[in-house]
Amino acid sequence: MDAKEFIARRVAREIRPGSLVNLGIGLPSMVANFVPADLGVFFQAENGVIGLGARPPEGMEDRHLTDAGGGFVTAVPGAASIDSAMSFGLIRGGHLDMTVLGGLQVDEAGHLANWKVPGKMVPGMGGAMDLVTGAARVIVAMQHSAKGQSKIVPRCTLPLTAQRRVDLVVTDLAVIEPTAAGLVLRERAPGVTVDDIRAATEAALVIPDDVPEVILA
Amino acid sequence: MDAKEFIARRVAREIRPGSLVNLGIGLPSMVANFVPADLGVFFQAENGVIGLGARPPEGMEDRHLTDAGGGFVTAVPGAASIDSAMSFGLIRGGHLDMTVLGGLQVDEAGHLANWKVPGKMVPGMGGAMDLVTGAARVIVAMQHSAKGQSKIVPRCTLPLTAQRRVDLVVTDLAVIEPTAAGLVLRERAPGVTVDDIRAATEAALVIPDDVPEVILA
Amino acid sequence: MKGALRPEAAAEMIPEGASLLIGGFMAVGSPERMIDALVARGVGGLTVIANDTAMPGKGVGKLISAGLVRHVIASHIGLNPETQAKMIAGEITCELVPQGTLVERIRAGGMGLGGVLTPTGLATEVETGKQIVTVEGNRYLVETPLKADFALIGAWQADYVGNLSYLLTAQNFNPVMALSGRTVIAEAESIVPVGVIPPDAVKTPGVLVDHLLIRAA
Amino acid sequence: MKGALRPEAAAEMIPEGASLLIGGFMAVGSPERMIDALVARGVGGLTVIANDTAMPGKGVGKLISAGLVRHVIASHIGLNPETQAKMIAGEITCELVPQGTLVERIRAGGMGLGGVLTPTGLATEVETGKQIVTVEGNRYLVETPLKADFALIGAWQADYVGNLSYLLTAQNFNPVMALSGRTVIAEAESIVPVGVIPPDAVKTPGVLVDHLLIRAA
Repeated sequence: MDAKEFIARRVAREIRPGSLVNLGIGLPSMVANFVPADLGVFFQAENGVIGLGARPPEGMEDRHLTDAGGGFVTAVPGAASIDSAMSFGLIRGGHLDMTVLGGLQVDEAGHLANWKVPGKMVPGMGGAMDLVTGAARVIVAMQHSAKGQSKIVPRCTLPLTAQRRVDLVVTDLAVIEPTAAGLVLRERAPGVTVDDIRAATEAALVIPDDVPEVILA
Repeated sequence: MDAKEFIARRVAREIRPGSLVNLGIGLPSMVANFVPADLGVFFQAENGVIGLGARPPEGMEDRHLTDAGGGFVTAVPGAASIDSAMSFGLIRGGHLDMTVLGGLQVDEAGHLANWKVPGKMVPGMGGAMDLVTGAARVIVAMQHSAKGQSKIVPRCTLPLTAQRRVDLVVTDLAVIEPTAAGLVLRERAPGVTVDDIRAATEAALVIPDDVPEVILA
Repeated sequence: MKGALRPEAAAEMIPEGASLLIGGFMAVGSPERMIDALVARGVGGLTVIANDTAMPGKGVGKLISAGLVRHVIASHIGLNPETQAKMIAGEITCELVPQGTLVERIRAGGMGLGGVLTPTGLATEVETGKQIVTVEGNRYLVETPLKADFALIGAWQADYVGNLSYLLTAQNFNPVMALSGRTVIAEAESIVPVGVIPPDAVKTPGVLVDHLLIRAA
Repeated sequence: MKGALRPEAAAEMIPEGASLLIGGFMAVGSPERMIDALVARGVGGLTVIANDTAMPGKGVGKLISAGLVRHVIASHIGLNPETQAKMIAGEITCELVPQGTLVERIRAGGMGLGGVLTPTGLATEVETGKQIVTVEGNRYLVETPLKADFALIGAWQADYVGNLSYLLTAQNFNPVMALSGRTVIAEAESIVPVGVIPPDAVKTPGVLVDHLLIRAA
C-alpha cells in the first residue's frame, strides 16, 4: 500500500455515519474510496452538490456535474444541487461535520498553512479558509515530510489558513492530535517507532505512554 | 368614483412598462386593478411571489398561494416563487422599481410615518421599513386628512418608517412631490383649488405657477 | 437525518423555555401538526421567532392563544389581536424587527456570519441601542445573528433522507430557518422516495434536517 | 427584461475598463458564447469578478489569454498558469478572496447590505487593512459589498420573460451574480415558452435579467 492510500484509509475511519463531509482535491479526495456505501455519508463538492458520487460510466459524463477540480462526477440518490451561497453557508454555518484538507505545514498551536508559498505558489485560498474556520471537524491529510523537511513545525513559516486549531493530522508516519497542551502523538504507522516519528518531526510532540499502531478502514 | 379609487387610478399612471412593483395591503393593492395587462408589469407579494395575480376562480383557491395579507391570489404566467431572503433581497437591493404604501403622516422633509401609533397601534413594521429604504421609487397613497386632521405635516409626530425621502404622495385632493426644496404641489383633484389644498394641509407647500388637474388612468 | 417522529414525540423534545424558529407567513407554510402537538404538550415560556403571529386558531397564533409564549421576535403582530393584548398585559414581550432584517438575521445565524450591515431602520426606533458601522462613507446598523434551539419547518414534499421542497408562497421563511435551528424538525405534506425530488428542486438539503414528522394520519 | 441580443451586440454594450461578474466554476456554468464575443470585440482593461480564472481556452481563461483583463477578484487562480504569469509580470493585479467571503460579498452587493461580518480570514493575510467589529465578544472582519457594471450569467433554461434555471453544479455563482450586476446579460442553453419553467423551479427571476442572448446557431 502506498503512503497516500494509507493516509486515506486511516482518515476514512474518522468519518461518522450520516455525516456531511467535504474532501479537498488530491489526496483527501481518495478518502471517499474507503468509506462504506451503507454509512449514509453525504459528500459535499463545494462547487455545488451534496451527494457527490464517483466518476460516471464512460460516455455518461455531463459537463453540468463536476467536482471542485472540474472533473466529471456523479450524484448519489438523494443528492441536492446547491448554489455557492448555500454551499458556503453549510461550510461556514457549522453544518459541515468534517473537512479533510491537504497541508503544507501544521504547527504546535495546531495552525494550518496550506494555501500559499510566497514568491513561489500563489494559487489563492479557494474554499480552504472557510472550511478550516467553519467545519465542525478539520482533518489534515498530508505526507509527514516534503523534500526531507518536516511539515510539522514549531511555528508555521508559511501564511496561515485560519486562526482555528485543526482537530487531527494524519500522515504516512503518524496520527497527531493538536490540543491546547500541544501536538499529541496518538498513533504510529505499522513498523514505525515513536523515535522514528520524533526524528522526522521538527515540532515538539506530546508522547502518551501508549502509542498504538494505526488500524485501517 | 370614491376617493380610494381616485387615488388608486392616479397612482396607476406612475407605473412604467416592464417594471417590478410592490403594492401594500389595503388602498395600495387597488392600484393593480387599473394597470393594463399588456404593460408587462410584475407585481411582487413580499411573502413569496413575483407575478402576483387577481383572486382565483371560486373553488380554485389554494392555501399555498396567498398575498402578504393572507388572502388567496393567483400567479400570472412567468411568475416565480421566491423565499423571504430573495424577496427582501429584491426590495433592499434596489431591484424593486416601485412600492406603493399607505401612510399615517408625511412631512416637509418627505419622511413617512406609517407603522406605529405609540400607545394605540403597534402592529410592527412588517416589510415597510425595507420597502421605503430599498425601493427605487416610493409612492405614498393615502387620504389627505384623517378625522379632520391633515396627514401632511411640518414634521412627523409619529415614529418614522425610514430616513429616506419618499418620491410622491397621492391623496384624494392632490399629488405632492417631496423635494430637497420642500413639498411641491404637482396636481390637484378635479374641482379642487390650490387654496382648498392649502387649507387642508398643515405642512407648507411649494406652489408652482401651474398646478394642473389630475388626469386618471 | 436521524429519523421520523410522531408529532407528540417531537413535541416532547422541546423543553420549557425553549427558543423556536417557526416557518410560515400568516400561517401559510407553518407546521400545523407540530404546533398542535406543542399546544397539547403545553410547555410554556417559549421564545418564538417568526415573521408574524398569524391569527387566533392558526399557526403561531395557537401557541399565543394557549399562553405558551413568553417572548416574540417578529416583523408583524398586527393581525393577531391576542398577541397585542398579551403584550399590553405584560404576558408577552415582543421585539419587532423589519422583515428583511429578520430574514437576514436568521440567515446570518445559520450561515456563520457575525451579522450583517443594513441601512433599514436607520433614523428610526429600530436604531436604538445598535452598533453603527461606516463603510465607504455610508452608515449602517449592525444586525446580529438569530439562532434558536429548534426550527419547526413546514414543507410540501420531503424524501427519505430529509430533502425538502416547498410550494409557491408557502415557502417564505422556511428554507432560511432550516439553516438556523440547532435541531431542525420538518413537517411535510407528503413523504416521497428518494429521487422524487430531483436535486435541482431541493430547497432544503436533507443534511440540515434532524427529524421529519411521520405522515399525517 | 428588455430583449434578446446577438452575442456581438451584447459585447458592444461593454466598454473598455468595465467591471464584470462572470458566473461559473472552473468554466462549468460560464457563458461561453458571451465570452467569445468579448474576445472577438477585444475591449481591454476589464475587471473580472469570478470564482476562478478557469484554464487557458475555457471560460474566463479566454479573456485572460486575450490580454483583456487588468484586475481579477477571485478565490482561486491556481489552475490557470497564464493568470499567474501575467500577475508576476505585472500585467494583471489580483485580489484573492476566500470563496465563501466572495459569494457573500457579491450577495451583499446585490441585496443592498453594507457588508457582512465573518470570522473567515481572521489572523491571516486576508485581515490586512480591514475593519474589525466585535459582536457579543467575538471579533469579525467587515467584508464589503461587490457589484459590477455587468453580470454575465450562464443558465440552462431561460423563458421569454427572462426567468432562469440551472443544472446541477453549473449553478454555482450564477444566481448570486445575477443580483449584483447593474446590467445582467444571461446566456441560456435553451429558451423556452413562459410556463415551461414552473414558478418553483425559477432560480433567477426574470425581473433581474436585462438581456438574454439569442439562441445558439
